[in-house]
Amino acid sequence: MGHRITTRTRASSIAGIIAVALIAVGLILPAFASRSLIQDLFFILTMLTLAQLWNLIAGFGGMVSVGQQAFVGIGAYAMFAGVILWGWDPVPAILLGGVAAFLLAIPMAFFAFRLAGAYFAIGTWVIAEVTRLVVAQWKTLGGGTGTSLPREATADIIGVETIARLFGLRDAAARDVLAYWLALALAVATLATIYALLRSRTGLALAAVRDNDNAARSVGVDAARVKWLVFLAAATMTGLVGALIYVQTARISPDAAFSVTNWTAYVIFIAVIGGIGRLEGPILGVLVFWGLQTAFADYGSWYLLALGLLAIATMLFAPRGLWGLIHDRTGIALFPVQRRLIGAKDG
Amino acid sequence: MTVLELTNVSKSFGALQVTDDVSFSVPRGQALGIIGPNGAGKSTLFNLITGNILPDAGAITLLGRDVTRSPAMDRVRMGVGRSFQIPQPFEGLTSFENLLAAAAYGQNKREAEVADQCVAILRDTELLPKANQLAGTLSLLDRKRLELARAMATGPELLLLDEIAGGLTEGECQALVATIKGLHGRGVTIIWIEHVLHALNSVVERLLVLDFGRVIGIGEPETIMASREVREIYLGMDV
Amino acid sequence: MIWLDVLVQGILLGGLYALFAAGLSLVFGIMRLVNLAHGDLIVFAAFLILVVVQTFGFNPFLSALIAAPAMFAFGWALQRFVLNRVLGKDILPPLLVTFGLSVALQNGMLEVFSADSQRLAAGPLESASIDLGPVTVGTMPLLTFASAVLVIFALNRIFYTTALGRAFRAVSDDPTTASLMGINPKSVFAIATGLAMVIVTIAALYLGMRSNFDPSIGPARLLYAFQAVIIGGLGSLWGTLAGGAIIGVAQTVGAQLNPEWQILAGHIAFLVVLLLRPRGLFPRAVD
Amino acid sequence: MSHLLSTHGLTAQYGQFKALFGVDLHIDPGECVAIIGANGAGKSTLMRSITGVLKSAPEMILHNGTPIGALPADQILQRGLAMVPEGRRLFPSLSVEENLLIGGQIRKGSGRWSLDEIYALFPILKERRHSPGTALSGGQQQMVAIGRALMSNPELLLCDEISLGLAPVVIRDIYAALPTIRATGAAVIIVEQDIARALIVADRIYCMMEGRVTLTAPAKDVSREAIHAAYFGAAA
Repeated sequence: MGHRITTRTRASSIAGIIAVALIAVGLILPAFASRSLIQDLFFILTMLTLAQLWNLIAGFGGMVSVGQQAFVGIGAYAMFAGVILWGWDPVPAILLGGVAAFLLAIPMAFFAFRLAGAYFAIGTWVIAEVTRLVVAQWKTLGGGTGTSLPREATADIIGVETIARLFGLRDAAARDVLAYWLALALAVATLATIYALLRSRTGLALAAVRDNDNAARSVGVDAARVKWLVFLAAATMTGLVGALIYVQTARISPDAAFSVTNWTAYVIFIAVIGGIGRLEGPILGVLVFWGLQTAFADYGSWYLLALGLLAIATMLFAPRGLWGLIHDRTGIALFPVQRRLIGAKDG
Repeated sequence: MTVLELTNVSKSFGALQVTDDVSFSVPRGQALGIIGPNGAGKSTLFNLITGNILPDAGAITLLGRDVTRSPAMDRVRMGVGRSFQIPQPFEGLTSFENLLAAAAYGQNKREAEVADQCVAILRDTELLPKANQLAGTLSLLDRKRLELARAMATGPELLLLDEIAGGLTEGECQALVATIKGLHGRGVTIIWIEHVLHALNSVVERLLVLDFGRVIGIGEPETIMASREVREIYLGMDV
Repeated sequence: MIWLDVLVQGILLGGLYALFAAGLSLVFGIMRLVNLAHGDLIVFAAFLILVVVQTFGFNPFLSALIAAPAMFAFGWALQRFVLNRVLGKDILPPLLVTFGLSVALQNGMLEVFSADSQRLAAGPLESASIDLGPVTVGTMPLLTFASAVLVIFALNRIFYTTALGRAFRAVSDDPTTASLMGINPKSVFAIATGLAMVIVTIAALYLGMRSNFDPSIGPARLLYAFQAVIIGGLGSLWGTLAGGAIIGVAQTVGAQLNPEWQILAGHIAFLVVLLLRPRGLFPRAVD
Repeated sequence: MSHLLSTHGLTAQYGQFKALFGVDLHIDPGECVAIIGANGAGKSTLMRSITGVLKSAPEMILHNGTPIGALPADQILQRGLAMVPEGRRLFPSLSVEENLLIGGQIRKGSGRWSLDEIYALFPILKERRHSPGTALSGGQQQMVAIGRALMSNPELLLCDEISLGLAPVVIRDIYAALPTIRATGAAVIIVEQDIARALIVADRIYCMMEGRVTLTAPAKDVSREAIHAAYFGAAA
């Protein structure tokens, strides 16, 4: 028929090339970078991944969760359980985190989906609290005070020795490198998965449900199924990230692992400031957030107060975030999902 | 063969009886028009047929299967396509993507399998030049066209059209009528609610009059339009 | 006999939760806004009362009387200048704004008042109790519960017998048509949030007199309030009291079994109700 | 001398969609004007623009010569323009009496209308005053909607499609109240699809098609042919 369908734009082609280059640089970076830069990048990558996942369910799916800390926490604790109770190596134990978060997401979705609109948000929060309180009863993992990964488990994590030899690093620094690589892999995989999802048939369904639930059902979209799918997928990935973060931290407590500030508030601010409902948003947002964090974190509560006010101001004056402003001015989309019809003749 | 059959269907919202013991059936390939004053329960009737709301009493049969309690989604996949009276496009998607979503899910196929169909429908409904435009930015006429196009994209056996010609100019209306006639010619069963009578009567073979949720007449358009009761209730005067 | 005591204590504790919930319910009922900073606003009001107590040496009740108009003004302004601007079809902006407010308030209070626990000293009232035959109940819990009943009764009177209440209901039904009656929905929203903040002040008074508080405890109060609203059924103020009582009883029963289970038991009771009666115990017929 | 109400090149749009293209009309004190036209002609949009539900440029709508196009709906009502909205839109949480009271809650105006006078005009409403407004029949609901608008004692009453969905006999009952309403000196704009009815009650008519006024004439000497042409366009 002489037409074709594409989502590519010139900006996206360039972005694709840059992305591949960045990933390549990211992979070999530990050979040159200082330990503190690697640690910073680990922080940026894990926060970015968490923000992308929240953005997926809230920005693209319209499900505003304030309970993401449940998945981070349960993921981290599952990893600890694998290491401490069953003697797993911490790295494969990260997978347990994904499984645990998936299992927790099922009852959470079941309960929270019963709550209409905005009450969904508090529903997720309640389940996160329940999970925290239950985990705090788990005495073998330190109960309310928490515990650390045993020294012998962290000492011989698969691959650390190789990395140490390769880059001539101490074990502790080599562990950071390993964690960084895993974070990079997770961030890239998350971004790629979400991008692929949005470009798939399910992505269309998700957009349709978000725009008009009723009309979506009238063209045959199973709105509930789409929401379940996305919610469970995002929860699983969030659990993996949580487990990874605590492999690096090596010390856990219920209050820290289930912290609403660290794992949900920050994550929401990143997405809001960068731009909700676009893949570019959290990327921009996490850079701004990291910059603010580096510059002002010493101010403690004042910094958090300002961050809260900044999020409010963004919602009031630029509800689609920084990337929204850029997109409106330039029309650039680095990760376009729009299916454009090219070259179809009229008549 | 009967595509749709309603038997003693009733529905009320609180004290308001919006559908009152409605029974009729539509044979395959027929075009049925529904007329009646605003508030007569026409759109509610559509919502009952599509499963967006469930009846209090009575039965609805679609292609020989009882669907009285089936969810809307199942009925779409059985072949019921609908347009909304007030257009409800997916505003964040382009026209083309609106059709892709409808075709992929309504027919349960992959996007690539339905893309050509969607292009053809866009061409038929004169939306092709606006294929890549966000639906939220379309004009009323184009939104109406998109309603029709999206319903067509679901691959319907039975197409329900709700006031698709209202608010259009004569020329626009004629183009729309031609599109609907084309569909009808291909054997699609059509039920069409419309106030623009000359458009309606140029397509349909049978006319149903609804007032206060009741069927007060069904038959050939000429007979129905000639009925004194219909004239008084619906037109209010001799036009 | 111990269980009767646990039951009574639980119900009375529910009065406090109903006070937390009433403001949340009022605001949601009128403008479908869920304020994620509700708990932090309660804590904020408690600090405000504390400041008045410390500055003027008044007792907490009188101090609350002074704090209440200030909180009304704060709520009015918050709605007028911030929340009204983000209310709309999309639920995301108001949720995120109130979430930002929650974080900002918590940290602002932390900076100003430090993380130290505080308490509103109520003198001999704190330990006073009344002997009711089989059980002895504390005067303070009883007073809290009575206040909750009074607040809900007053709110119902406002809702169903005053012109303001009529405007509340009309705006809640259909803001556009209400504006055709000369009512400015945004002003009504602002008054409603102001009123909610007065209730928040009352809740804060009892919170501060009955237990220690610090800037971090807001979110937990939000959750109790939310659970009481959902258990009671959206839009039912008396239902909120029942919802509060259910959580209260679950908590005291849980605490009786194991002190560590107190909070958890309340949450579980909520989930059980949500499982069995997703629309709450007393759902509104319409809507 | 300025009119009670006039529009000047009034335009309106919903998002990208233009619904009115430069509408000029006016009404003087005590007058009754009917606006007729097919579905989608822009009649309701016109009503929504005048009453401030849709915003316009200030000078597009003048009330006694003062620009009011940009005022919100609540301030329009306070200037003495009250509307009976399409579909009646009673408040479901309010009883019949409360629905009436809320109409005069902000502006009482000075004039004849009070709760008692409304009950005198529509006696059935007094019997049913404690029922929820939505429990009434369509015709009774329409009476509440009219009474509600009258409670502010408006100078100008705008009635949007008050006969829609009602049986002819009920419509007659409702229109029977119109002379009483006009006797208070209020001007009335009615939007009506029933042309015959419009011609009987109005002093002047405006006919609209596709967002424009296509005909304006005194009701008593307009021809059916002229209406037909204005209603359906030249092509019909």
